[in-house]
Order: sequence, then structure tokens, then C-alpha cells
Amino acid sequence: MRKIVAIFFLTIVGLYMLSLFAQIPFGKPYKGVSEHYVERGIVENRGSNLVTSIVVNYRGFDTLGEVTVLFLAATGLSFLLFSCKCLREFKRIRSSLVLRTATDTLFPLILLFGAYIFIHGHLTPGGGFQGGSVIASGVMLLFLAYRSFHVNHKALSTIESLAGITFAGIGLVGLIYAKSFLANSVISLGQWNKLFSAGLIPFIYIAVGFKVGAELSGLISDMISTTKED
Amino acid sequence: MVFFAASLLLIFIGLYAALVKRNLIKIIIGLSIMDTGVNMLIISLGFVKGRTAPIISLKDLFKKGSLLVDVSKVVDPLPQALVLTAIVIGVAVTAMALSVVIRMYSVKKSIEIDDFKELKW
Amino acid sequence: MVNPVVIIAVTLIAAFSIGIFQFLGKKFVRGVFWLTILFDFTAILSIAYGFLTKVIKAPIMVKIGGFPPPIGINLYVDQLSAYLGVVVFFIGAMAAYHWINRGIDDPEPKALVLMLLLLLGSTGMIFTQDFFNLFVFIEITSIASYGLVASKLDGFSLEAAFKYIVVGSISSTFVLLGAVLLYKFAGSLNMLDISNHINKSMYSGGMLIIISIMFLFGLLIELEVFPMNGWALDIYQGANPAVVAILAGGIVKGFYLVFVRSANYLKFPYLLKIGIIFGLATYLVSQFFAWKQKDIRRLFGYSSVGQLGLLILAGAFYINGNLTGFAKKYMLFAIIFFVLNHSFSKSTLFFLADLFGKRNIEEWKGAISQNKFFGFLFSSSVLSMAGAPPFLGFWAKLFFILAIPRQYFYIVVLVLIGAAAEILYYFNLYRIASENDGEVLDYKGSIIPSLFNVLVLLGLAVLGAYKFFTITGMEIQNAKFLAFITVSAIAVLIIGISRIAQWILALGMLISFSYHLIRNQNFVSVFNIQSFFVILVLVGAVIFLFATYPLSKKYSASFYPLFIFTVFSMVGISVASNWISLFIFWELMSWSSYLLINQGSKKPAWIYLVMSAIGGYSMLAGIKLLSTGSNLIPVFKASAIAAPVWAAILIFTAFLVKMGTAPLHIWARDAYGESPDGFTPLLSGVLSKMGVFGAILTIVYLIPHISHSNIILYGLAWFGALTALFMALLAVFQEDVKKILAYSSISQVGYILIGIALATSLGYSAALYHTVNHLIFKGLLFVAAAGIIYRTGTSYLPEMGGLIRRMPFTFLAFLMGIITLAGIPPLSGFAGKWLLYSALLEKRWMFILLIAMFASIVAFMYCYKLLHAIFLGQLRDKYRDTKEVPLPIVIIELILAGLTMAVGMKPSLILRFSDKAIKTLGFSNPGYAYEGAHRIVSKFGYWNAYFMAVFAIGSFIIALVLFFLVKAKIRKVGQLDIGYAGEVPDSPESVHFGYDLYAHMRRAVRVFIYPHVENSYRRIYQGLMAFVDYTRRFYTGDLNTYALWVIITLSFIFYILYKGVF
Amino acid sequence: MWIWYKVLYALIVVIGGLAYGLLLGGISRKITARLQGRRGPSVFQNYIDLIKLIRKRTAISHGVMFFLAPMFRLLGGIGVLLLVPIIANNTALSNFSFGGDLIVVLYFMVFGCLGMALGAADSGHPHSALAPTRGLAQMAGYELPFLLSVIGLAIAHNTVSLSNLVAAQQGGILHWNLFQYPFLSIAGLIAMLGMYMAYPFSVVMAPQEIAVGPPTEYSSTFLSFMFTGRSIFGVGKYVLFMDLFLGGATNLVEAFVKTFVLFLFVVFISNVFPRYRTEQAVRFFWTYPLVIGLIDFIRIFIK
Repeated sequence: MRKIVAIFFLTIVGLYMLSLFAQIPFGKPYKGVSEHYVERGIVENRGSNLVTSIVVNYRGFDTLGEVTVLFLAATGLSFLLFSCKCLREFKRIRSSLVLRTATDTLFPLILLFGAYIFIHGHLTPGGGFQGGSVIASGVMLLFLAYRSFHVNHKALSTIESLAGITFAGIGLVGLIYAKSFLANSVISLGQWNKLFSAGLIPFIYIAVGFKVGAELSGLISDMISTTKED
Repeated sequence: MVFFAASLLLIFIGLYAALVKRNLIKIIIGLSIMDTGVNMLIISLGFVKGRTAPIISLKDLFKKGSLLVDVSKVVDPLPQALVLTAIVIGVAVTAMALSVVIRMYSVKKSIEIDDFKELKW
Repeated sequence: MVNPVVIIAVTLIAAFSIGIFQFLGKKFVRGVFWLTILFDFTAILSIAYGFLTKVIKAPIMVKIGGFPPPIGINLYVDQLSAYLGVVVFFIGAMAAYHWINRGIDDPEPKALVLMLLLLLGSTGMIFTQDFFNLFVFIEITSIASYGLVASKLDGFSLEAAFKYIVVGSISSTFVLLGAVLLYKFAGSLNMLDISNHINKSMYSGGMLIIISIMFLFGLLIELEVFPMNGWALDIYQGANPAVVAILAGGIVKGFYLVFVRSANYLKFPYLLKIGIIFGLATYLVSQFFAWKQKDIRRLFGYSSVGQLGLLILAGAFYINGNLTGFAKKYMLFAIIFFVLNHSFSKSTLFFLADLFGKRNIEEWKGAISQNKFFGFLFSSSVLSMAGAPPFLGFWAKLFFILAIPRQYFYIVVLVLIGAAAEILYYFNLYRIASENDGEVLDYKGSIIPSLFNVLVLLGLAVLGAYKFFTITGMEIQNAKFLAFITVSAIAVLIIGISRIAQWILALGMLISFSYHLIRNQNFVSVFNIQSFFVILVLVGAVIFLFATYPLSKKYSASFYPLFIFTVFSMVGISVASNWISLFIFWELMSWSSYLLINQGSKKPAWIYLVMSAIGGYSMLAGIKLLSTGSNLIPVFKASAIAAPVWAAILIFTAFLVKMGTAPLHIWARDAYGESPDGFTPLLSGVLSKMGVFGAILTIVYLIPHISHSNIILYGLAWFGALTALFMALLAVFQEDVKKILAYSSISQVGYILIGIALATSLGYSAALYHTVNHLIFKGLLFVAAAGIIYRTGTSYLPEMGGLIRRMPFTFLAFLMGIITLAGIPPLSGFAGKWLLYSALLEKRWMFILLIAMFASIVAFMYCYKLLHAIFLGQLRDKYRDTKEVPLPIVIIELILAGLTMAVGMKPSLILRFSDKAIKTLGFSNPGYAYEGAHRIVSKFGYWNAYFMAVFAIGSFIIALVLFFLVKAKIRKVGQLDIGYAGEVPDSPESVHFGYDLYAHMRRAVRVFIYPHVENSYRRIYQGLMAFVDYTRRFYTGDLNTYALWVIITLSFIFYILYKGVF
Repeated sequence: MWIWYKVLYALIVVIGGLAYGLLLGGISRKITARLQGRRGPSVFQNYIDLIKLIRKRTAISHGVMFFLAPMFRLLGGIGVLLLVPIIANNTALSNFSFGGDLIVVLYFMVFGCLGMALGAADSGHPHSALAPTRGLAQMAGYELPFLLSVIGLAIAHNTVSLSNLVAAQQGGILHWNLFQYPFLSIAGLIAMLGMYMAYPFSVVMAPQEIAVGPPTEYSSTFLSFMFTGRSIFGVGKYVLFMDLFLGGATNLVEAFVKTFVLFLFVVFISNVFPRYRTEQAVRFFWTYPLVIGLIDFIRIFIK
């Protein structure tokens, strides 16, 4: 019964939304602010990756919020799962030798790759979030490989905080020196397609990378720690 | 167009799960599917046929003799930027939901909705 | 002034830095937290202050990243967001304090971070001017709320949190889709830019409307709109009260502002429709579902949801209701006041609910009667929440009602019904909490946050009144008088340590006020109907206040302040110059008298309040009908207004309730009977006369303008007559002295109503004369009854008997009162009857005359019963040493008894005043004439009061003399020495026969005295309750169902707003 | 100065009324006895009783109200007799009817009853409330048809002045209200039976028969006052009904005849009916006389 009702009303809503999307042309040229972002993105930011320019500069405030959201999730998670052995009837299983060996080999490379991604966020696809996630995936690998693996929560927390403060602090620097919060033009913008370019974007993205890496690692650690270790 | 339809379908599959499934984890999975659908939808909104990604690593994307990019050659970057944010937010929500479910499990040793109907009327 | 973005940045940095400070210890974390809150609050307060003092003239626009608006994100801080920010941070600080004080959940640093980010999120939400950025901040707010809601980690809070997460996710999906699609539609995410890009004609195409609906629908979910608000109620019930306080008190208001503002930017043309459907549905449904609610937090939750519904309605009208000029301004203030009122009072209530700890409202017995200060805070918040004057909620409701355009009258009616329903359940709770069953219950924790909130509420009450009077441009005397009342009451309250001091001060105030009034030449020279009632009120008040002296010991410190409040608000009613100011003082009177009655007995007080609320609100609805588009404040003497019949009927209802006219009388018996003895005389003698005053005003100013006025008047007379008869009949079978007098009061006021309904000069003469006379004798009887109860400790008639020996003066006065009540010449009671009957004869209303006269015959029965059961028969053993009632009461009794004799001899003592008053009502003569000095002549008959008095007294003396002449050596014997078959019963058991004296009559009139009316009220109430109890199962508690309702609602909205698909 | 003449005449009327009332009481007893086949007491027995009571020496008082009650009773009787014009527009015999109209009379009638009831109650007799409550209940019964007829007549003649009512009935026997408004009159006359507490409405008197009624505790002078009051009151009421329904009187003889007819009406009715219980009496008054009276009442209302 519930299924029928659900399907019925979902169909109605779906039909309305379909009727909407039927009116939206697919794959047609865009107009509006994006034209500005594309056309003047390099001029104003020097970063090759226009998405990054938007994410960190034009809409940097969103990203600050985004970072906050992730921080919030990490905090909330550790708040909710604090000293919780909720899943102690589930045991972590012993991992295979292959996994452990692969982890030992891959982990440094993953870290390096993650760092690469966020350092080059303004030049290539990727950025702080992506790099941070990659780093966290490495940490997850460690958790999978070693039952008794622990992360240093203090360190993670400190990294997280410092990175966050850096981001917001950069914003305030902009406010002080360029009369605008998160202004990018505090330092020289540099040259197009160079590593040291795009003003403060790389710095922000490095901070974000650290922060996301630390937070996601913390998330994983918090969740895993609810299970029984041995 | 098929992208729109497919993403919408994803959204509604996710919603269906939230509306019908009695298992809390399945509901969370449904929400994630819904998120994915939304993200795909956003991306497909920004797509323009025959254009390249908004990463200006080649000189020929510029208008001649300047650093101004030729708009007619690049897809819309803004939806992609928005999706980035949306994804992270989706992750955060999923993480919160999962942690709540973990706690709920520890309270009742169950993750069925029928065991969590104490607050009503 | 601080740059608003700094607030956000600093809060963020602080939140991040707590990650480091947590290693240094709790104190550091708390330090950072409080410093941040303090900084934010001060900063935002400075902005708000700037707006308030007009230092900042235009909304603040902050570019972020240095790009102009459509390119970059920007913040837009206007007056409303600044004010709301202040509220959010204030409540947030209070909630945090409360939470920490009550034991914050571990780990504390994380909890504080969540709290900070919650406040940050809502601040960002109300500051930003970018749709996508709005989504981000909504998510910050939501995720922080998820964590905080779950913070208690028990089954309830986790369940609530999970429901919130699922529904919140669906909501945010729609917001996100809406935002992105708006970008696709308009090529921008900036609200202003999009707004400039949109015009209303675009809504005729299919695209914009569906996009707007999706976006606004997402926000509507967060606004807890019926039928998709089950999760919200679960949060209110399940989560930590500190968290709920900030959610309900601050965060939701942020969502509200965002919703209204977005709809405005989107130029959404159907906002009014949405607002009316969902706002009203939410409001009404939750106000009624709360009736059956036993869990106090969920009860408050229903109330919060209801208030939000009202806000949505108000917002829809403000944005989309085509309000003009003043109406728009009123509506804006209504919204602001609603928000402020709800934020502060509801958060206080949640704090207090947490401090007291009990969930079930039945366990709240004694909560406020045991803990005085706690009780003060609780009462203030509840009163404010329920919209009692002079609290802010009252002004909000008033502004709201005034601002609604007249063609939406049904909304006014429905909103007022909801408001009455709200009063019903709030004061059901209040009733339980103020009951006193002796068990000492204490609350745990600090009341400081609640105290701060209540202080703000009190301040806001002053602000609300000030704003109301300045904006509506009503005469400043009203405001001044209101202030005067409040200050007087507070002054009396302050010296609450000593009742005697309070008594002296209150008496002094009344006397000096009266003295100044009499000294005022304006007042004396223009003697009209209003002056008549002012004098009535003041004289009655002074007399009855004087008599409370011996009773005062057992009253609480709030007795005299409320007494003063009631009295002065009655003066306010009497001098009101337009309908709205009449209403304001009317409500003041109702509420203060409710609180007074509540000091006696709880349930009757509750019924009184509910009936008063129904009356008051129907009066407001009637007043609304009188207003026109340009004239929102109807004045009395508006000759040109075409007053609809319904206006008169609705306004009349209020007065009829106060007069206790059947079938609106059900409150009266117990409210009179069980109110504090010191207050009952005022209630009966003066307060019910305010209904008379209002009825006169209505008939004089409204009835001539309406059609079918004759039928209405005749109907009123019938109501009066039937009241007079049946209440007298019911009085016969009561066994409680005050309840007999109560029914008698209503019955007598029924006579007055007949006189008014006659609308002839003689009718008014009769009504006004009887008004004063009733004050005299019913006051006398109630004061005497108070004294007797004070001495005997019971008001139950069969318990008394033979008290004539112990209380001769009281008996004498009481006898005078009874003779007056029965209308037997030569005392003053007869004149009123004679005038009334003459007026009725003149108008040839034979049937009403028959009923009225017959009712007075019925009255003899209870008159005798009172005398017999209290004073006559054998004295009970336990009263052998009872003393005469205390001296102040004896003095008042004798003064009043003297008055009845004097007036009985010379009715002109009263009639000279009523004549003057009647002349100002537009009549050339009072309807009767003097023939010679004392003979009063009407068209039908004549009567010489002076002669009658002299004749009666003369004959009496002659008879007495004769008796002594005929002689008799009288031997005084004991009372038990009776000729009862020659036996003298010597047992100390008295055989006083005072119970059910009219058993035979009961058999004859059984069908008439069966409580049909009360039972039908009860049946309606129980039926409604059962209905509510059944329908509230709508909230099944099932998450899937909640989610399903979200989708159903969405399809419904699509269906009603967009015809393109189906 | 005229008032003193009035007072003088009033004294004469009161004394005359008393004599007449006692006589009527005696006749009533005689008729009842004869109907029951007894010889019965002398017609003048009541005079003898009164004199006896006054001459009795001891008197017992239970308290102030006990003491005052007979005064109230007497006052009520005298008041009613004096407020009703025996012969309208006659200086001597219109009594004090200038003091008030019919409404005044109606209310003043209660005065005596109240006093009696209070005095009885103050005696301390356990069942003292019995008779007054029955009386008041029955009063509520008979007053309804009575008021119906009074109001009907008042509206019909546009006056509540008794003199004017009498004046309106002059000009032949058919102008009497009894024939002008027969249904109202029937209602009023049935109410009169109740007012005199005659059978079948004598349940009020019943407690006296079993020695618990108001007069039980009274004796000697007290009782004589009550006796006097009651007699005068009875005459007053006859005069009132005469004025209301039988066209009043233009001379004393007519007044005697008419009141005596009314008296006989009451006595004869009361001797052929059994007694109603209180509630039966009340119900009776609220049905038959009321419905009968309403015929004329509605006629007047429509007119």
C-alpha cells in the first residue's frame, strides 16, 4: 500500500519536474555570470582551472562554508560517537597479507598524489577537497590493513584547526589589506599556468587539502573506533 | 536530455527509498543516491555540446592577443563549482546520518524504523 | 559598526581554534566560546543599534572577494536581519548558558563548537544575498542542528535527529535544485540580480513557477508546515530543551526570514495562496492538536509550529497581500512582534520545562504555586505566549488583525479561533501548574537565562505598547493611562512583603485617583454615560477594596496589584474613545481578573478565561468588521459606517459573556463562587457592569446603523429575560452561599440587559439605576458572605445556621440586602424593578415582562434560603464562640445597608446621575417624570418611594407600639427551648434544617434545571477533544510516512499552482 | 393636612378590615363544618380567639427576628389592604393607593410572608423551613398565571394604576374584566386559590396541622398579631381581586358583596377538592391556568 501511494505521488512530482526539464534546452550555450567567469577568469585570477577560480575566489565564501560543513560533520561525528563502543559486537577482521603489503607500498604514494592534487588545484583538475579525499583514502587503507591502527587525534585536530584558521585568516587578511573579505589580490597574481600563480588560491587550497584530509581521516577513525578492536 | 531524465530517475529512486524502505541504512543509501542524482543533474545543466572542460591549459582557448578566454569554447564552469560544494555537503550529511544510526543501533540494537516510533501524536 | 562579515569570520576562527584550545582545558574552551558569543552579540547589536538610531540609513552591502554582486557573493544586512541576528545570538547565549549549567553533553568542546556553528549558520543564512550561498549556510545550520538534536543520545533524541536528517535532506535537495535551476533560468545566483531579471509575467510560462516552487518548498519544509511537520514536533519533544530553545527561538526565525525574503526576491505571485493555505492550516491544526497533548515539550512544540504558521500567513500578507499604507506597516510590526515574542517566551518556556524536569503536564501540579519566582517567570512567558495584554504577543495579534484586509475576514475569524484554542491549552497547563496540593516540588538548575529572557519580554511589552500607540496614532491618553496602570500595579507589587502596606497603598491610589478625577472640571462638567461608569467603578472599587483588609493575610503578594490592574482597566474601558482602546482595556480587565480568580480556584478560572477569550476575540472580529480600508481604528461615533449585523452580534458576544447571559453563563457560577472572597464583590458588583457599559455603547452607536436592529434588540431582551429567569431558578438549588449569589448576580444582570435592549429612555433609566443598585446590594451580600466565610471557614450553607446570634449586624445588613435583592419596597431594590416593568409596559413587550416579573418571584425562594440557612434556625455548636465579622467588613456592610435605605427613600439619589447620562445618549428625558417632589410617574403607573418608605416605617413603628401596648411580658428563652411536642432537645447536636430546602420544587422543575447548557458545552468540548485525539494520530511517528507527506504536499502545491501538466 | 385625614380613614379601614376578615374566617369555618356535617364553631369564634390570645400573659421570645416577625406580618397585611383602593376615587376608601400602583402592591404582598417565614425560622424549630419553602414554591406556581392576568389587563387597559383599572371597568357588568377578558380572569382566579392557600393548594398549611408550621412556636400576643395580619391580608387580597376582575366597587355595599362572592368562591372550591403535593400544585399552575390565560394574553398581544 505504502509503495503504491509513494509511487503514485512520486510520479506526479516527477511529471511536473519532467515538464520543467523538457523546457530546459540541453547542451545549449549559457549566459549570465559564467560568461564573466570564463572570459575574465584568467585575467582576474591567473589560475588555469576556472572551476578552482570560481570555487576559491569568486565564490570563495561558499567554499569557506563548505569547509565549515565538513568541519561540522567531523565535529558532530566525534561528538556523537565520543567514547562510543556502540558496535562492539562487530569485530574488525584480520586483513590479508596482500592488502598489508600493498598498503605499505601505496600509502606514501597516495599521500604524495593527494598533495600533488591540492597543490596543483589551480592548474589541473582537482583541488583541496579532492586532494584531501585522496589522502583520507590512504588513511582508510591503513585502517583496513591494520586492525590496531590508530590515528593521532590530537595531531589531526591541530592540523584541522590550523588549516581552518589559515583559511579564515587569509580571508581576514584580504579584508584588512584589500578592504574585502577573501580578496585574492593581496599578493601578486603571478603568471598564467605557473605553479606560483593565482594569488592566494594555492595557499587556500593547501590549507583546505590539509583540513579535508585530516577531517575525513578523523571521520573514518571515529567510525571505526566504535567497533571492537580485537 | 537523457541525462536529465536519468538524473531525475536517480533522484526519484533515492526518494522512493526514503519513502518506502524500513531500514535506516537503506534510507541513508537512498539519500546518497538522491544526492548523486542531483549532482549529475547540475553537471548536465552546465554541459554545452562540443566544448571543452573549463581548464585553460592551452593557448588556443584565448581570444587573440589577450588573456580573455573565448567563451564559445568552454563549458559552463559554475555548475561544476557548485557540485563540488554539494558533494561535500552530501558527504557531511551522510556522515552525520551514519553516526546517528550507529548510536541508534546501540540504543535499541535495531535499525528498523518500526523500533523508532516512540515520538508521535 | 562592525563589518558583518567579521562576525562570520571571527566565529569561524573561534570554532576552528577550539580544536586546539580543547587540549588546554575546559576553561579555555569556554572562554573562547563566551568571548566569541560576546563579540558577535556586541557587533551585531551595534549594527542593529545603528539601524535603530538611523545612524545607518541604508542596508549594509558587503562584497566578498572584492567582486561586485552578480559576480561574487555578497552579504546584505538590513534592519530586519540585524534585529533577528541580535535575537538569535541572545537566545543562543541563553541556551548555551542553560545547557552548560544543566550539564552539557560530553565532549563539551565539540558541543560548544556545534553551538557556535549553529549560530554562525543562521547568521550567514539571514545575511547572505546569494541563493547558493544561502544553501550552504542552510546546510551548516542543519548539520549543526542534527548533531545538537541528537546530543542527548537517548532513544528520543536520536529518533528525532534521524527524522530531521531525512526530511532535512529532502528539503535541502529541493533548495539546491531550486538554486541551481534559478541560475540556469536567470544566469545568476545573486538574489537581487535574479529579482531584476524576473517579472511577474514570466510566471505564466511553466519554468519559473516550478523552479520557484521547488526552492520555496524546500524552505517550507524547514518552516515546519503542516502536513509535513511531524519531524519538527518530534524534535521539540525529544531533543535537549536547551537545543530546542535555540532552534525554536532563533534558528527557525532565520528560516522564516529567508523564506519570506526569497519569495519576495522571486516575486512569487502565489505566496499569498501558499501562506493562507499552509499558514492557516499549520496554525489551526497545531493549536487544536495541542489540546490533547500530555507531554509538555511536545505541547510547546505544537505551539511553536502554530506560531510559525501564523508568521507564514503574516509574511505572505506582508509581501503579497496588496496591503496599503498603514496596513503594511501594521503587518510588519505584527511580524516583528510575533517573532520577538515567540523567541523570548518560547525559549523561556523550554528552559523552565527543563528546569522542572517533569514531562507529563499532570505532574506539573504545584510547579508555580510552590516556587514563587519560578512561577513568575513561567506565568510571564505563558501570558506573553498566549497574547495577554500588555505583553508583546497581544500587540502583535492586534496589529495582525488590524492589518488583514477586510475581504479576508474569514482569516481573522480563523486566526482568532486558533488564538482562543491556544489560550485553552496553555491555561490548562497553567491551571495544573498553579494548583496547590501541598507537595513541595523544586526545580533544578539556574533560572538566570529565563530571568534574562523574561526581563527582555517585559521590556518588549513596554516597547510593544509604545509602538502600538504611536503607530496607530491613537490618543496618547490611552498609552499614558496604560502606563499609569502598570506603574501603579508594579508599585503595589513591590511592597509585596506586607499585605497591609499593599492595602493602604492600593486604597490610597484609588482614593487619590478618584479625588483628582472629581477635582477635574472637565470630568465634572461633561457628565455622560462614561463618567457614570467611571464613578461606578471607582466607588465600587474603593468600597470593596476597603473590605478586603481582614482577608488580605491569606492572599498572595500579587492580589492587590492585580486588583488595582483590574480596577484601572475598568476605568480605561469606561473612558475608551474608540473600539480598539475599548478592546485593549477589555482584555486587560479579563486577564487580570482571570489571574485574580485563579488565586481562588483553578478550573473555574480556566473556564472563565476561555469564555472571556472567546468573547474578547469575537469582539475583535466584530471591530474588524467595522473597520474600512482607510480607517483601521473604528471610532464609536462613526455615523456613516455601514455596520453589518454580524459586527454588532460579534461585539455583543463579548459583553454578553461578561454579563453571564445564558447560554454564555457557564463560567459564572464557579468563577464567582470560588474566586477569592475579597474579589468576588468587585467581580459581581463592578466587573459584570462593564458588559452593561459595552452593551449600551453597542446599542447606542451600532444598532441604529444596522438592518434588523429591532429583531436583534428583541432577541437580546429575550436573552436577558431567560437569563433572569433560569439563573434565578438555578440559584434556588445551590447549596453554596457564593454560588447562590453568583446565579443571582447573573440573573440580575439579565434584568439590566432587558433594560438596555429596550433602547428607550425609561429602559436605560431602569438599566442604569439597577446597575448601581446591584452594585450596592450584591456588593453588600458578597462582602457579608466574605465576612461570614472568614469567620466560619465554610461557604456551604447546610454547615451554617443560627448565626444571627453571633453576627447581628451582619444579619441586619444581610437582611437589607436580601430585601433589596427581592425588590420588596421600601428599600432601593424596588425602584429598579418598577422602572423596568414600566419600560416594558410602555414598549408592550408582554412576554418579556411576564418572564421578568416571574423571575423575581422565583428569586424570593433563594432569598429566603440564604437568610434561613445562614442566620436562622439553630446555632451550630461549633459556632458558639464565633465572633461578629471583622470591623472593616461590618463598616462596609452598614454603609451599604444605609445606602439601600436612603436610596429606597429617595431613588433620585441615583436617578439624578442616570438622568444626566441618558441625556448624553441622545434622549431628551429619562422616560419618567416627577409629580410633586417624590411621586414618579410613567405612562402606565406611578409610585411614591418616599411615601412608601414613610408608610412602611411608620406602620412598622405603629405595629411595634401597638405590640407593646397590647403588651406582653416577654420571657427570653434559649433557642433550643422549643415547643416541639413539649420536649426540649438537650443534645448539643443542632438540628438545623438547611439542606435541599426546595426538594419539592426540584421535582416540579426538574427538566428546567437540568444542566442542558453545561452538558452541551461539555459534550462539544469532549467531542472536540475526541476528534482532536483521533486526528492527531496523523503524526504516526513513522519516518516513511513523514517523508511521504512531504512528497504529497509537493504534488499538492504543484497541482494547485501549475496547470501545465494535469 | 389631608394626609392626616387619610391616616384617620386608614385606621378605620384597618379596623374594619380586621373585623371583616375575622368574620370571613368564622364563616369559612362554619361552612366547612356544615359541609362536613359538623356543627362547627361560632361565626364569631375568631373574635373570641383573638381576644383570648391578646389577653394571654406569657410570651416567649427566641430572638430578635422571632420578635419582629409578627410586626412584619402585620405590616404586610396592613400595607396591602391600604394600598388597594376599596372604592376608587373615594377620598376615604381609596386608601393610600396614591402611594403606588399595582406593581407596588404585588411586591409589597411579599413583605408579610417574608417576615413570617423569618420569624418562624428563627424559632429554632427543626422543621421551621418546611412551610415557608413550600409556600415560596407554591408562590412561584400561582404567581405565573396571576402575573399573566395582571400584565394582560395592564396592557389591555394601558395602565397599572388600580384606580384607572377600576375606572376602565365602569359602565355595566359586561365591562368587567371578568367578562371582557374571561380567560385571563379564570387564570387570575385560579391563582387566587393558590394565594389563599385553600384546598387543593393547602399543602403550605399542612405543616401547621402537624404542629411544625410557623405559628407553632408562637403563642399569645405574637400569635394574635399573626392572626390579625393574616385576616387583614386576606381582606386586602379580596379587594385587590375585586378591583382587578369584578370592576371594583362604587360603594361599600357593593364592595362587601363582591368580596364576599370571591370569598365564597374560594371557600366552596376549597371544600370539594383534595390536596395537591407542592410539585403537583406548581405543575398545575404552570399548565391549565397558564394555557387558559394565554388565550386572552395572546389576543391582547396581537392587538
